[in-house]
Formats: sequence, structure tokens, C-alpha cells
Amino acid sequence: MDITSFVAAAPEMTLLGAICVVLLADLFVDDDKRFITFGLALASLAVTLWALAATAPEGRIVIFDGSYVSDPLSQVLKIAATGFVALSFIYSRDFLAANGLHKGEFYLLGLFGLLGMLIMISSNSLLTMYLGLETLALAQYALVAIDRNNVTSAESAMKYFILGAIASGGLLYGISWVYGVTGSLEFDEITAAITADPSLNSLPLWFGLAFLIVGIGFKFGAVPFHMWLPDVYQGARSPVTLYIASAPKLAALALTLRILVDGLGVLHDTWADMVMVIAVLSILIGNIIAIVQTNIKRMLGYSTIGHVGFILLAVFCGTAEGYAAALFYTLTYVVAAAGAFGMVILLSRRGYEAENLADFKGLNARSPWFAMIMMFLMLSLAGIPPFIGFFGKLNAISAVLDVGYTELAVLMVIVSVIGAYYYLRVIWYMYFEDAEDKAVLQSSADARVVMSLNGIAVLALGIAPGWLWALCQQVLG
Amino acid sequence: MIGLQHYLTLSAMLFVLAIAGIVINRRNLILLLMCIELMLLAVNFNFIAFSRHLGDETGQVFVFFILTVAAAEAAIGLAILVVLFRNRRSINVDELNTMKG
Amino acid sequence: MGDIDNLLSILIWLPILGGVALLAIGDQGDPRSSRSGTMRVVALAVSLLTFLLSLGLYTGFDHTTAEMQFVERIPWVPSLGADYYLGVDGISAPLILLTTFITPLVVISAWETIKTRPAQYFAAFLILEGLMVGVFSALDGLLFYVFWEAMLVPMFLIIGVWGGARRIYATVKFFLYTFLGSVLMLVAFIYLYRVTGSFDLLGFMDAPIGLTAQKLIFIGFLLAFAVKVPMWPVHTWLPDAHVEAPTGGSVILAAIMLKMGGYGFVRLSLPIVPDASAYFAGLMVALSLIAVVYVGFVALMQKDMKKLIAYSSIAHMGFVTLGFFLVWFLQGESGAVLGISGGMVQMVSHGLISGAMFLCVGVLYDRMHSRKISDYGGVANTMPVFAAFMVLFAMANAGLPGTSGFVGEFMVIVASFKANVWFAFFAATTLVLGAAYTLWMVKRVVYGEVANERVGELEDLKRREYIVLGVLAVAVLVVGLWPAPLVDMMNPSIEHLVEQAVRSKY
Amino acid sequence: MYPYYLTIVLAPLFAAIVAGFFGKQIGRAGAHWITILAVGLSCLLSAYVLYQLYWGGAEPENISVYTWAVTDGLRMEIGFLVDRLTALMMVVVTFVSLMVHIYTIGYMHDDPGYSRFFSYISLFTFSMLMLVMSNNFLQLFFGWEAVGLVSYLLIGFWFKRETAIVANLKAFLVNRVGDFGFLLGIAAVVMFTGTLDYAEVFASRDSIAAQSIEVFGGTAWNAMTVICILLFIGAMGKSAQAPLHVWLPDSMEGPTPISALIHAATMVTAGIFMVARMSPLYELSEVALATVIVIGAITALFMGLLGIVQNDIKRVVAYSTLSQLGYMTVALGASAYGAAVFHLMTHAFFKALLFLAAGSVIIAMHHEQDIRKMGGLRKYMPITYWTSLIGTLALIGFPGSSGFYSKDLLIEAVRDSHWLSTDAWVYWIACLSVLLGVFVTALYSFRMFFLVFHGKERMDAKTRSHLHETPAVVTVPLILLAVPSAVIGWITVEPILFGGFFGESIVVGESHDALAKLGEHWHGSLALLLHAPVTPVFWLAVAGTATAWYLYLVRPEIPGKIVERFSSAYKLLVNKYYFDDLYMKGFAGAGRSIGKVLWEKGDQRLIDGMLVNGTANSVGRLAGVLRQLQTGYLYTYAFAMIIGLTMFLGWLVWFR
Repeated sequence: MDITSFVAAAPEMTLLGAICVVLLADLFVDDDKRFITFGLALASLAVTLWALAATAPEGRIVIFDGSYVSDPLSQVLKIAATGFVALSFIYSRDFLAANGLHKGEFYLLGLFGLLGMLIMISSNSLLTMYLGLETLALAQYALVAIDRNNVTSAESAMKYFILGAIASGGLLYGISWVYGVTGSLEFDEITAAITADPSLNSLPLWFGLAFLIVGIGFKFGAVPFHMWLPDVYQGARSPVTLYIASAPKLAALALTLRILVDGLGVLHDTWADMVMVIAVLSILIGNIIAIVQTNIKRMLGYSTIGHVGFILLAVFCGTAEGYAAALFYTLTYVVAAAGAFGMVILLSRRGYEAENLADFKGLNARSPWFAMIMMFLMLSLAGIPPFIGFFGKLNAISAVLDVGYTELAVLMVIVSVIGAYYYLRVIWYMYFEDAEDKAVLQSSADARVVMSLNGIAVLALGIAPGWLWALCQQVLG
Repeated sequence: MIGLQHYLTLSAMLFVLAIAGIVINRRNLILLLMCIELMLLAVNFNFIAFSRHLGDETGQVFVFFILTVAAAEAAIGLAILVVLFRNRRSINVDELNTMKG
Repeated sequence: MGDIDNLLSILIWLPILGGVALLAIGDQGDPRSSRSGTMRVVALAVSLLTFLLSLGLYTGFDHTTAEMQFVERIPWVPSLGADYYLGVDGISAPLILLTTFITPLVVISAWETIKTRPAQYFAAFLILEGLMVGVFSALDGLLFYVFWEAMLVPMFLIIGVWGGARRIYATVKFFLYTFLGSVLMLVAFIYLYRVTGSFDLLGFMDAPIGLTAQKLIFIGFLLAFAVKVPMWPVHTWLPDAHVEAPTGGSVILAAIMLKMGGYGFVRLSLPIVPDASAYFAGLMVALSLIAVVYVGFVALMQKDMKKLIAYSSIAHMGFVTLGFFLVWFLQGESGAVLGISGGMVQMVSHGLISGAMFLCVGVLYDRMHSRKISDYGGVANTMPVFAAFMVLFAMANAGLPGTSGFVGEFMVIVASFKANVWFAFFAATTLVLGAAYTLWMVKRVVYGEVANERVGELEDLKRREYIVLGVLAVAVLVVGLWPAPLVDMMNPSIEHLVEQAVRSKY
Repeated sequence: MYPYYLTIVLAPLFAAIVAGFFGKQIGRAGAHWITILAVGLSCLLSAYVLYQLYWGGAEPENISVYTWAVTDGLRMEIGFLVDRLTALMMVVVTFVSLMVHIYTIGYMHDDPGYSRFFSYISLFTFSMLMLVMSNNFLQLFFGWEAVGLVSYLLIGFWFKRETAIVANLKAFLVNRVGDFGFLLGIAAVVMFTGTLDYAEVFASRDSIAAQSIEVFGGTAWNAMTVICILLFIGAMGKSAQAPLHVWLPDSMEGPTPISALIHAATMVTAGIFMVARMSPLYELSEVALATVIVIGAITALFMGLLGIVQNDIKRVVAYSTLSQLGYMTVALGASAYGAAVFHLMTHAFFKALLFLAAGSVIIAMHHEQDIRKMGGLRKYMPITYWTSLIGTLALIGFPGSSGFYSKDLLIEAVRDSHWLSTDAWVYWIACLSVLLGVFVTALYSFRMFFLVFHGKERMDAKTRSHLHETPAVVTVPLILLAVPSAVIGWITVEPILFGGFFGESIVVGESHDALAKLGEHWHGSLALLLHAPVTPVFWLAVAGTATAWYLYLVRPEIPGKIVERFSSAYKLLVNKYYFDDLYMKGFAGAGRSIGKVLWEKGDQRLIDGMLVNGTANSVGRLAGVLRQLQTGYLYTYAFAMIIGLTMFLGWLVWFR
């Protein structure tokens, strides 16, 4: 173990260093010059990205006594997570400034959350995973409560915190059992131990596994561990919702893949059924309840639950293709979801949050361009080709069919039809109804440009999805 | 002789108590925070018992991390509680339902 | 013009890019003024250019082979074994020509009648055109599915934005109904991909598949195509969609989108799962005949012109599916090719006639803003030229020989008589029912004394409308009087199809 | 000869297109000139063709014009089969059409749709020619439907009249019922022969007759019988045989020239022509022939009876047409195809004459059609009177007139038909009908004649003051039609019926050939004329005429008393045996009720209401229920997690 091997962890270190710089710098920045913090935060992300690019590993590098791993999967997830955090910063700035929330804390917490995500993504032991998870979770609790004068924010933060704490308590309890049975916290060693002594693969270990799945289910927001999700999505201010809804999903996927596949892959027979149950419940309940929502953030929250079901169904397959499909689905889902929440922010302005579906009425008359972008995003989420969301669904269904679960595949497609309804409702509000609110959009040029790119991306990716799918297959091959 | 399973049973009981406290308590949020601490303690108990049983220190190291994190968590939890109280003048769990459905 | 490289790609992408360009141009000036605009000219130019280029499909078409022609193939999603694979044969080429033929007419017919956001309207139609050509030319399952679903979006918007009073109900119903139908097709495709390792449709046709799997695949396909056709009993979206859609939307819906269902049956169901098709043939024939008879009666009682035509579309499409599924009742005899040819001709013909009928209703609607039959009466007094067209198209709709409506019905009835006398008996009831509902409507709308003041003030066709209806009238008559070019174009492919359909695959 | 054929067919089409599309440009005179010239040309050329075929020694020709489509080994072509039967029909059609064209100039003089009318009748001529000249079933069906279309357009020519547009819809639909059978018949032909070409079908007629088809489970029907009956259903529609006759009287709502042309002389005889053309097929099916003759007999007698109670001048003639079509059908059923076609020809002339004369009366009466409001017109309209008299005499078969030869021989043929030896009941039905029909024909014909031209002048004063003979464009066609009505029988009976005129075009089985039997006793037209007073036919006609004379001129009060006395029979006749009620209230009403039930109960309630929207609504309701789970309370949320966890654990412990 020499110093050079630390290079593999350079992104996290760079980010931590950058955070310190931002933290200090922000102390000296007046409220009206907060864009400096914004710029520095973006710069930190840029530096992190650079570090990621510079340290791209050839294969799999394990350091810190097997606690940390850097592999192609971590590269992809980290780059994406960093990118999505940057996206949420850009979308959020105008809103924060307009609503008196433009403090350094938002960016700092966001960056700390990112640090937690990076750690989760690269963790190779249950301990690292837990630390990363808590870093992210604590940052998120604080972010949700960032608007101190907002009562719903506080309520949702409280709910999130309590339930999150229960979930991490459960996860820890599960970790303790896994540790107790296998005598190790490192994923490689856990696998080795179970392989060496198959008798370990019995109830005590499964007991721990069940608790782990509770933690995973909570992080993802899978039914029945999903209850926090709609409330938090709705209660948090839109930029925070955007943040929570985007990058952390990648971390949650990392959590799932690292624990269930890297660590307990040999227990696939046992966890597959549990994962399938929560996945099926998620696609059903998420999509059905979303139909009756009137708050778009809450609706997207329920829709997230539905999408999580798809991701978990892909994981459930237990095949390389299934994991690749899960990765693909998560990446493409987050692109569209980030755009959708970004659009909610874009339509908001001082003292007014465009969080009701009705606020989207007549958007086509106000801004045909952004109406079209929003339409693209909704169609992508609904899984209509040629938007990228379709290919996510396609791969997931394909993976499920591959392991012989035809009924499940049929259920998946039928549920996506139910899901299509509420996405269509957004489109119909935008296009078919008359505007109740005729105000002109007030967002800055950079947010508009990024928003446009975001919308075009779901189309462009959908037209040329091959490379991304190949990448996912390669990463998890 | 008190063996591993006794520790584990105790820890499990603590864990269940914590959860029961969360589910049953409908009055005070502070109690919830305490239950969460209790839950983490149950986990710590487990870790130490396993660690001793396996003769492996990693578990005990983990406990230290948990303690640290628990402190941070409590800090954040209390901070949120303060914000909540400032806005609502109440920390009653029963009144925490403006969002539902 | 037959030697343009990538002709099919051009036919797909030219209108789509044209549509994007229209969106970029936007409604210049006051969209309400009928003279505003570059975008109308651009829309017309693009659609006409597409049509002219598509003629290359006919001139360059090799009538002697069942092979795919104008083939283009480049890798698209190699990791999924999906290619950007285009090609046409005698089954798809006529439908592409129909698409490119109808679209300019739709553009012209909407020239000044669409007052809200015309640029988006025209753009939607152009994009839709490209996607429809894509459906007809795709030889890759995934590509086919992408075009198939993507098509729903412009149509959803067309009905929803420019439709009538209950447009939202209608368009959401349309979207979800068809979406629900087609998702199971996706599952079937993925299954086939699993079996063959690629999405190549021609590969699907050669892959051996067990009978149970075939049946499941057939059901997946059936839902997709039966909803689109639409077959009884999954037809109820159509009247609603038609009634609420703007004229152009109804035209495209009836003229082309319904054809996708029929096309799907011949392109996919018959050759890919022949054994299952044989197994379900009785059911399919029964459903087709129910469509003809049941829907014929239902059409009789409609009070809304568009609804009546919509129901008549369902009945006419019943002939298409009837013709297709006669194959298995004619094992070893001639007649199968006749039935499928009849179905195909019926599709093209119905495209022309129903399009024309909807345009006729559109002409009236633009003037009176009503589709109710009872609001009209004696239109012939004030609009004699229009009345002449209306009667012509009504007669074509009733299957009068000499119009295209007769050709397909004749072939299918003759073929079905061979299969079973009673098939022919029920199919032929359309001679009476079709004439009854169509001409009864004509009687109540066109003939009689001027029913009210508003009818008395109607103006006859404008030049623009005259051109559109005139072109369609010529097409209807040409196909009716000389279908040989069309039939010859399709023959080799249909013969090949019959060979594929009667073999066993497991 | 091919260019001639094409010209004969296309000239009227061209004229129709010009008059139809460029009516405004060429003006009213232009419209009638171009159509008259075109039809005149067709008429001349048709006459030339007939001349060539009969005297010039030209052979019948079977020519393909173009291939309509070929698929599955089935060639569908457009082509001409021109033999003497065709040529005769061509001449009749074009000649009557020409007369009607000329007559129309006068009749439609003030009509705003003048050029449209000419376009239609020219188009009709084209369609009818396509029908008769066809060499295959497809084109036959083309022409068949095309004449139906034009008939539809012309009945509804005055589209403002509710009665007219009801009548044209009815005509089209009733015809469609016939076509339903016709098309199935064609499909059956294809099924058994694989071809549509007449010659090929006839060539394989023996093999058809040897096959059978199962229609109802277990019962095998002879293929030829099925084909012939199905085809005859088509003929029943077009030639208005009971029970598909209901459209023809109503079709009188159209302008009189087309009643003459389409609904008397030509189109309605298409069915007769078709069966005659298909004689090789019908000869091989006794059952089909029996059907034909019985249907014809019923039509001939019972439709004639209806003529007695009609008061509309055109309707009387229309019922007479029905009755005469019945006669022709009886002849077909008796295998006397030649007699049928011969009667078809003479009927075309005298019936067109009668209609045009009726039209002339209508013009003079200012579009009053009720014969009770006429009377004594003889002195005002001498030409119309005399031509009408010729027509009426021809109709009742007065010795010497054209109708005499055709009808007398037709009845003789029936009397000598093979049915006496094979199926006696068929024989007696046919014989009695045609004989009683003679009396009935004379009765209603002269009833109308006397009521219109003789007796008291019952019109109002204003009309009377304007009464005068119609102009030359009306009377010249009357005269031109009166000539053949009077003499054509005398001239042509021998060659057509006994001279082997039809040659190969009509095939009659040896044992069926009643005309051949008659031919053995044939001694020329004069002999037949002289023989007339000793036949029952003559005396029946005289009796009918005398009855009419007595009832309507001598004792005009008697008919009223008879009506009172036999009121139920009268009611039956006035209501046309309740066929209209049956169809309009029964079938059409039932159709509408079925449609209503299927639509409202089937589509709207069951499929849409329960299945489609029902599913959507239940998903919505389910969503409403499920959202209740999200109570908003922290402890519920925690509890849900615990339940999930507990379920996992339970499953692991007990089921894993």
C-alpha cells in the first residue's frame, strides 16, 4: 500500500478539498455576490470531473485495505452523479435567488451530499457504504429543511429524517448480522466466505439480508418503504426536490449493486424474490396513485416509485444484462426526471412555486419551446419511443423476459400504459388547456440553455441509444 | 453462561422496542429521536457481541463510526425539530400530516 | 427518379425535418390571417416534394420479385441487434404511396381553416407523415415499434389541440387504447429478439417457434393490430377520435393509421406466426364478419356524420381482416392470394375514400360548425359541386363498381365464397348495409329542400377544396377502373406471403 | 368492328362528361346537341353492327379491351361480346335512348338541371351498353351497378322533393338486395370455374352442373342451381320481380323521360337480358327455371291487378311494366328465351311510347298526374291520343300490333313448355297467370286510356284553358316510337323467333325448346294474325277492354260501388299487398332498431361503458382507495416499513 494507490481516490479527495475552499470562500461573500459561491461550486464539480477523468482506472482497483474500489461502474456513476449535481445547481440558482434562499449552504450541502454519493459508489465494504450513505443522508435532511420559514419543508424534513434514521438503523442492524455471520465487512471477503462455507447461506445471513433490503428499499423509495418519498418531494422546495430526485438515485443504485451483487451475489436466490415483491408493488402502487395527484412534484414522486420498481425488476433478474439494464434505466430516468423538476423550477418565480399540475396549463401558448421540451421529458418518462425512457423500459423488459418471467414482462408493459396517463395529462394541460397564468418565464439564459439541452438529450439519446447501452453492458459485463 | 445469543436477543429486543416506540408514540417528536438512538445502540450491541465472538476488531471500529454518526444525526434531528417548532409551535407527531394522499 | 439512393430515408426524414423547420419558423404575423405565411408554403412544398420523390418508389419498383427493395441497412443499436433497416415490397410500397399522396391533400385542406397555431399543426402532420412512412418501410422490429409508437404523439396532439369539444377524452382514449394494444407487441418483439438474437423482421419470419409461443406472440400482435384496424370489439376509440379530431386528423387517422393494423397483420402476424394465425383464423374471420354486420347496423343509427363515417370505416376494415385470414380456409386451393390482394386493395381504397368522406364533412363543418346530420338538408341546392363530390364518394363508400371501393370488396367476397358460403353471405351484406347507411346520410344531408337559413347561405367549394376533392375523386376512379397497376405491384409479394403463411414453423 | 364498338360505348360517355362538367360553358343547347349527336352516332353504329351480324355475315366477336386486374390466376377484364343478342339490345337501347333524348328537350325545357339531366341519360346509355356488350361477369356487374347509380341519380333528379329522394334511396337499396345475390352468384361462378369470362364459363357448364355445394350443414345443393338462383336474385332486383318490385312504382318520382328510358324500356329489362344471356347455365337447372317461372308468373298477374286501382298516370304504366316484366320472366322460365327477348324489344318500344305519351299528357296538364282529374283530352291532343292508342293496343296485344306477336307467342310458348310433363303445378301457375294477366292488362290499360282521353273533362278551368298539343320535340319521338310499336312485331317475329336469329347466343336444351315446337306450326305473321280471333288470348283482351269501356265510360259510378262492396280486397290492392309496409316498417324499421340496440347497448353501454371506461374508472377508483394509505402520519409510514420487514422475515423463516 503505497501513496500512489491513493490516486484512485483522487476524485473524493479533490472534491473534499474543493468543498473546504468553497466553505471558506463563502464566508466572505455577500448575499448579492452569491453567484461567486455558485461559480465556485460549479468549479469544484468541474475539478472533480477532471479528477475523475484523469484517474479513470483500466480495470478494478481496490485500496484502503479493501474498503474502497474504483472500477468502470464507479466511473460511470460518479461522472453522472457529478453531472446531475451540476445540473441541479444550474437549474436552482434563479429560484433560490428569487426566493431569498440563495445562501452558500445549498451548494455546500449539495457538494457534501455528492461526496457521500461518491463514497457510496466507490465503497467496497459495508462500513464505507454506511459512511457514504450517512454523509449523503445528513446533507439531504438539512437540504430539505433549508427554507427555515417554510412549514411544509420542515414537516417533510422531519418525516424524512425520522424514517431515514429508521432505515439506516435497519441497514446497520442488517450489516451487523452479515458481519456476524461472515466475519467480514468487505464485499469480496463476504462473497469468499459464503462460497467457502455454503452452510453460512442460511437463516441468520438471510435475516441480515432482509434488513439490508429494507435499507435499499428506503433509499430507492420502493413500496412499502416509499412513504417518505411523496411527502418529501412535495414538501421540499423545488431545487431540493430536484437534487434529491436526481443524483442520489445513482447512489441508491450503487448501494443496491454493491451490496446485493458484489457482496451478496451468491444469495441471489434469496434476495431475488424479496426484490421482486417490492418492485412489483412499486410499479403498481406508484403508477396507480400518481393518477390522482394534482401536485406535479408529488405526482412525479409517485412516478419515481413506479420507475424504481422497473429498476429493481431489472436487478431482480440477477443477470449481467439485468444489472446493465438497471444502470441504463437509472441513468436515463434521472436525465428525464432532472429535466422535469428543472422545468418546475423554471416555471416558478418569486413567491410562487409552479408545483400544481394546473400551473402547466397553456404552457404551449406561453412558451412553445419549453412546452415541447417538457413534452419530450414526459414522453421519455412514459416510455414512448423514440425517447430514451423507452429504451430503459425495453432493456428492463428484455432482461425480465430473458429469465423467463413472461407474466412479469406483461405486467410491466401494462403498468406503463397506466403510467402513460398521468404523463399525458401534463401534456394535455400544456397543449390543450388555456393558460390561467400568462406570465412570461423569468429564468436566466444558462438555465434555459441547459434545460433545452436536457430536453433534446432525451430525444437524441433515444435516437442513438446504442452507445449508452453498450457502455452499460461493458461496465457491468 | 451468557453466550452470543443472549446478547443478540437483548439487542433484538432493544431494536424492537425502539421500533415499537416509533410506531406507537403519537405525541412527542423528541421521543422519536430517543427511539432512534436506542435503535443505534441496539446495533452497536450487536456489533460488539459479534466482534467479540469472532475475535475481530472491525466490528468495534464500526461502533465508533456509528457513535459519531449518531451524534451528527442527533444534531441534525434536533435542528430540524427546532425549525419545525419555530414554524408550528408544536412538536406533536399527530399534527404532522399536512401532506398526504 | 427510381435511382435516388436512400429514397426511403429521404421519405422518412424529409417531412420530419420539414416539420422541425416549420416549428422553427413558427406562426409569422397574425396566425388568423389566411394569407400569413411562409410556413404554409413550406409545409405544402415539403409534402409535395415528398410525394414527388415517393413516385420513385413506383417507377423504380421491380414488379417481378417478392424481395425487399430500396433496402437500406446500417447498424443502429448494435448492442441490441437492431439495425436501421428499411425496405419495401409490394405490400408496403402502395401504402407508402398512399401516405405521401394523402398528406399534401391534408395540408391543402387545412390551408386557411386552421387558425390557431397553424405552424404547429402543419408540423405535426409532416412529422406524422415521416413516422408513418417509417412504419411501412421498417424491416427491423425495434425500428418498426419506435415509429409505430412515436406516431401516436403527433396524432395525440392533433386531436387534442385542434379537436372538438370532447377532444381531451377522445384523444386520451385514443392514445391509451392504442398504446395498451401495442405494448404487448413490444413484449412479443422482445421475445422474438431473444429467440433470434436480432430484431430483423425477416429473420423473425424464418425462426422456428413452438406453437404455444406462437399463440402468445399472435395475441400480442393481435391486440396491437386489432386496436389499430380497429376490429370489433376494440373499436370504440375510433368513433370518438374521429368525431373530435380536426378534419386533417380524421383523414390521416382513417386513411393511413388504420392501415397500420392491417399492414401489421400481413407483415408480422401471418409470416411470423403462421401456425398460430391458422389456429386463430376462425376467430379472426368471425370478428371481421361481426365488424361488417354489427358495425353496419350501428352505423345506420348515427346522428353525427363523422361518427357514421367512422363506423363505416370499421365495417370496411372488416373486409381487410376477412381477406387476410381466409388463407387457412383455402388450403391447397387458389383464392388465398385473391383474398389478401382484396384486403390490400381495400386498404388503399379505403384510404382514399374515407379520407375523401372526412374531407367532405370537413368542408361542411368549416361552414356550419356542426357535424350533426339533422342540422343539414338540401345542401345540394346551395353547393351543387360539393354535392356531386359527396355523392361520388358516398357511392364509392357503398362499393359501387368503377370506384375503388368495389375492387377490394369484390375480391374478398369472391375469395370468401370459396372458403365458405356463409362468410361470403355475411360479407356481402355490406352491399345493402353499406349503401343504406351511406346513402341515407346523403339523402338527409345533401338532398331535400334547404333545411334552414344557414344551409341556404352556404357557399360552394372554394378552389382549394375543389382541388383536394377533385384529386381524390380522380384517384378513386382510377383505382376503380384500372386496379391492375396496383394489383400487379402487390402480386409477387402476396404470393410469397401466402407461401409463408401456409407453412408450419415448429 | 372493334373501333365501332368502342365508339358506340364511348361516344355517350364522352358526351356525358362534357355535358356534366362543362354544362355551363356549352350552354343548354350545347348540352343537348352533344348528347343527342353522341347517342345518335351510337344508334347508327349499333344498327350497322346488327346489320353486319345478321345480313353481312359477320361472326360474333369476343374481344378484350383491357385487363382490369389479374391475381391468383383470376383474370378480370373489360371486354365486349358482340353477337346478335347483344346487337339487338344495343339497337333497342340506343334507339329508345335517342328518342328520349329528343323528347327531353321539350319535357325538361324549363328545368334548371337541364344539362345535368342530359349528362345523366347519356351516362345511362353508356352504362347500359357496357352491360349488354360485356363478355364477362365483372363487367356485367359494372354495368349492372352503373345503371343502378344513374337510376338513383335520376329518380332523385328533383332532389328537393322528399318523395323523390325517398324513392331513389329505396330503389337503390332494393336493387342492392338483388345485387347481394348477384354478387354471390358471381362469386359462385368463380368458385366453380375460376374464370369470369362468359365463354369459358359456358364451356365448363357441364362440370359445374356435376358439382354440388353444402350450404346448410349436410344438404348438398347442385352448384348450377345455386349459381342460377343467386344470379336470378340480381335479376329480380333489377327487373323488379316480386318481392323486390317495390322500388319501381316509386321510381316514377323521377322525370318522365327516364321513366320511359330506364324504368320501362331498358334498365329494368337488364335482368331479362342477363338470364337470356346465361341461358346455357339456366338450361341445366330445372330448379332455377322453376323459380324463375313462378316468380315471373306471380309478378305478371298480381302486379297487373295493382294497376287497376292506381290513379297516378305514371304509376299505372309502371305497374303495367312490372306485369310485362313478369311475362318476360315467365318466358325465361319456360326456356323460351327468344320469346322473352322479343317481348323485351317490343315492350321497349311500346312502353317507352306509353310513358312518353303519359309525359306529354303531364306536360299539357301542367304536371298534374292524377287521371281522375283528366278526361276528354282526345280533342286537345290528337297526336298524343293516337300514339297512345297504338301503345295501348300493343300493350294489350291487339292483333297485328307488335305486342300481339310478342305476347301471343310468349303465351303459346308457355303453353307448350316442358313444364306440363315435368312439373304440372308450375305449368298451371304459369299458364293461368299469363292468361288472366291478359284480361287484367286490357282492363287497366283501357281504364287509364278512357279516363285520360275520353269521358268528362274533369280538370279545373284554368288547366283546361291552357290545354294544347305538346311541341314537336315531344310528338316526333312519340310518332317515331309509335311506328315500331305498331309494326315491328309483324316484321321481325319470323326471323327473330323462328329464323335462328340468336344462333349460338341463346342455348336451349332439346326437351325444353317450346319455341321450336311452335316453329313447327309457324305459317307466317299473317297466319298468326288471322288465327288470333280463335284464341282465348284475343277474347280475354277484348273482354278486358269491354269491361273498362263499360265501367269507366258507360257506367262510371259502378267502380265506386265495387270498391265499397269489396273494400277489403280493394284495401289490399291499394296498399300494394302491404309490401311497402313490410319493408319500410318491417325490415327497415327492424334494421334501425337493431342498429340502435347494438349501438346504445352494445357499443356504448357494454364495450365502452363497462369494458373501456369501466376499466379506466376502476383504476381511478383504486387509486382513490390506495392513496388513503398515505395518511400523512409518521407512524403509519414507519408501520408500513415494519410490515414490509416483517413480511420478509416471515417469508424467510417459513417459506424459504
